Amino acid sequence: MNKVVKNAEEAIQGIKDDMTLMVGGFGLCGIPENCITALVKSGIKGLTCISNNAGVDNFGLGLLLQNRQIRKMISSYVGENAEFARQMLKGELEVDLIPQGSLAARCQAAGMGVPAFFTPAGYGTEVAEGKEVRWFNGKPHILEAALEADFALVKAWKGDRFGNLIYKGTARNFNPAMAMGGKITIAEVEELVEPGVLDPNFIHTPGVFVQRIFQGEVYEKRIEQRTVRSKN
Amino acid sequence: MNKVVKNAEEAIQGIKDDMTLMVGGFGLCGIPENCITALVKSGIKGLTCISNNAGVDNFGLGLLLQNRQIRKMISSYVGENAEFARQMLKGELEVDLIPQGSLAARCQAAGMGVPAFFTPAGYGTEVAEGKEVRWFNGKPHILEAALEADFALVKAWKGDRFGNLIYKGTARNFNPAMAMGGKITIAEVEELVEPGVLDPNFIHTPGVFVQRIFQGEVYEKRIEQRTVRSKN
Amino acid sequence: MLNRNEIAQRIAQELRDGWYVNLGIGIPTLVANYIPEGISVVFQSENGILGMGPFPYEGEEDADLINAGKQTITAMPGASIFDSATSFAMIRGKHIQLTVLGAMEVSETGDIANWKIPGKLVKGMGGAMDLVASADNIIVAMNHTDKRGNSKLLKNCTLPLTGVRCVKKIVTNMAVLDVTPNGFKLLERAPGVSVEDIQKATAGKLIIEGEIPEITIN
Amino acid sequence: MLNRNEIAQRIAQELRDGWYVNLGIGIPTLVANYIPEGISVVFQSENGILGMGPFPYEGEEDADLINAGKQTITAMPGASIFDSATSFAMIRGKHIQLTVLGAMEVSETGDIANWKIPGKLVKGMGGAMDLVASADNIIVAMNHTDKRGNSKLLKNCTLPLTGVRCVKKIVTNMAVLDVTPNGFKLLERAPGVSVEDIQKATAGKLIIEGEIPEITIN
Repeated sequence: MNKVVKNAEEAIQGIKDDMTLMVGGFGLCGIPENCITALVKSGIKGLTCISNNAGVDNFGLGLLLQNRQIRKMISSYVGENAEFARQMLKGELEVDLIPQGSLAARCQAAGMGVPAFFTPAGYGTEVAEGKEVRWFNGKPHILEAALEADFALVKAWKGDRFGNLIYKGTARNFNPAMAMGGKITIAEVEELVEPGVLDPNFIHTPGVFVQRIFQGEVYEKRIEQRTVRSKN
Repeated sequence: MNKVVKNAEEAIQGIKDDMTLMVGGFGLCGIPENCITALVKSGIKGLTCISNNAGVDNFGLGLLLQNRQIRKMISSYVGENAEFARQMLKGELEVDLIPQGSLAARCQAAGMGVPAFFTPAGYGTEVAEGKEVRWFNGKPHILEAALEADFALVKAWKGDRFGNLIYKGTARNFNPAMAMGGKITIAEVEELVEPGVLDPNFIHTPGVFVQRIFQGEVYEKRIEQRTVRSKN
Repeated sequence: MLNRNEIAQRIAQELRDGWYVNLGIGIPTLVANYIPEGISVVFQSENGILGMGPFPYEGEEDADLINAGKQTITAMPGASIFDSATSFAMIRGKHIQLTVLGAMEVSETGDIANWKIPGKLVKGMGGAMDLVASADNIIVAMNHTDKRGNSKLLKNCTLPLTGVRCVKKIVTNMAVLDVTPNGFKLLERAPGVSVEDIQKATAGKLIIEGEIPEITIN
Repeated sequence: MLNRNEIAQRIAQELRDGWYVNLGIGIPTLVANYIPEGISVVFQSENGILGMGPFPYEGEEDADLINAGKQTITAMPGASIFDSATSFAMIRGKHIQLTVLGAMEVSETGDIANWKIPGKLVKGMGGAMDLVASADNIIVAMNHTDKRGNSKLLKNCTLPLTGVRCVKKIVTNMAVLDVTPNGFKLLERAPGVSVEDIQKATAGKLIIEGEIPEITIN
């Protein structure tokens, strides 16, 4: 068993126009930078991207937006992106906004073989429109469906040839749920190690959820809001 | 914030006759030995225990069965226990058998605020009787509800004062899902450490799910099926 | 009238030892600066951390350690990090004792609107809908009126809702109020603000019973 | 006729490189002993491990490392350990390529019964219902007939079901059969067993097309 591919270009083989992708990360934290770069180069168009955010104008999914490769975003928050705003207002970009927790749960549900579940989030709001409502323990809930994706692109800290992954800090965010949810999951890692190096007891994403893995060439890891305090 | 209690006796304060408990472990692996001992001493009766198995005749939940403290078991497999069989055949013990994966998912769902979800497991069998059936992607699923418990008793390897837990090996099993699911979760650990000792990036159960924690006095960790190969 | 910091300071008085707390962006974030002495609380950031600490020292910021506002943060001893699905499991499962967030409007029945203005660019609800749908204890931090002087405490929200019947308490620049089955119950008034001022600035039903004490902030 | 080990050996021929495989208790467990050369598969045990290795050496057994049969095991390099909810998420989510398990009865439409005999003490279904409801590729390993000589390959199961229309292939002591929309399709016969013997031992609809080769085991 060897899931290692050479690089991002090889990793994204099979992604075609009009497909649906899950893309890990929260803001610019924990995003699959190298896969995004490869997608930009590929010119693949009409993508539906399931991702909590849409990057910024010149980084992350913002690069795909600039290049007009995304037809639809399924996200919870898309605020930091002027090109995004422009395309949405012009009707060039479809946007489906869903609550952040439901987004994570719906990606995970796809990976768990749970086609639908009841959640209180969004009841009484426009998110609930057209969805079944049912009361449990005196409280209204809506039925949410699993989100399906042809590919999931996730980014981890370390990974091995079997696809086992560990993440660093809050760069974990949506990556584990999306790794579970993608029909084909591509993991890019900062460091690729041999099986046996990672402690089996502390794997965040078991390799069974990952079909392809490679070590990314460059990680810029841009910080969106650099907040610090002074030492004095 | 200090969730540490002195011992198992103090930990089980508030557990009363006829309550429902989730009890972690798979077979005799990863069971809350010290809490079970304290429950035996307490004489609390009429318990409903949600636990994958029911221990063996003289260990684990088998001790509570011998002492006639359990009214009902909600389990997936209860095979290794003669006293269990006797009580069940005599109608002294109620038994609700549910598929192992649904058991884990239903415990976890309670902790996740998901009151119900659709799963294919059990469709077309007696497990599906009386349950809603719905088809997704051309496949039948049944609606399963979250399991609720007054207390969850879980066993971990190491834990800290904030209730953060890590498990060892396959002793993890049902413990994380039940830690999430219990209204009040009691964790017993082999080693209690100060906050900061456990790496935040490798916590299995975040402390938010745990209300009480203590270091168990004795761990017998009995092996149910000792299978070995010889070195020659 | 209270300023932003004083609103945060008043809300901080609601904290209890051992609580897990989620603070929204804006005024709510400031609450972390005013934790009462002798009390220990754990801050959750919904992207996936419990035990969020202060901003890092200059030069120690880590791109892989941010909060839900995308700001660089630190982790306290006893922190834990998890994925977003688990994070919202905590929220949805009611394991977080207090959520503090801002609002554009709150109705007298506790409905909240804070994510969308028709005709304006929509950024998204982020985690707000999950938070308000699940938390048992939600405090709204906001100004009592909008920039034009219109009340933000209404009979019914006019903006698209974030959640229904969920807000428990409101701390504004003018007052502290509980949301009760009968309407907004005035509990305290800001220094220099009269009950009449508050009445005028409150469009929804306001319940005034007995003497209304002034907000005290140390 | 094949013995237990030969049934396992024949099933092992179905393994493909890179597959994740769940083996039930009994004959299925023996499959691990016959992995074809040049092939690497990962064994899952549903209590919560991927990369299950052989039994430990004497004296090295660990009470905290067991399989779903409660036997002490080892972990291979590249193994991962997880909780039971995640384990069944893998199973339910179809991430496991092959499940091998025993059965009391299989119907010609692929229904399986293997957990309960009315009137006898019931031990429980364990993970079997989850496994059969989700896996795309289920092979049943069993004897063709029960101890009294009654066929276990039936038109309809008589025992309480574990799952419906899920079994894809059956390897018995007498034959290898596919479950097709039209019934059991005979693929191979055990050495020394004739097509007529198999026909006699099969109560459900048996499809016999062309020459039926003998099972080959190296």
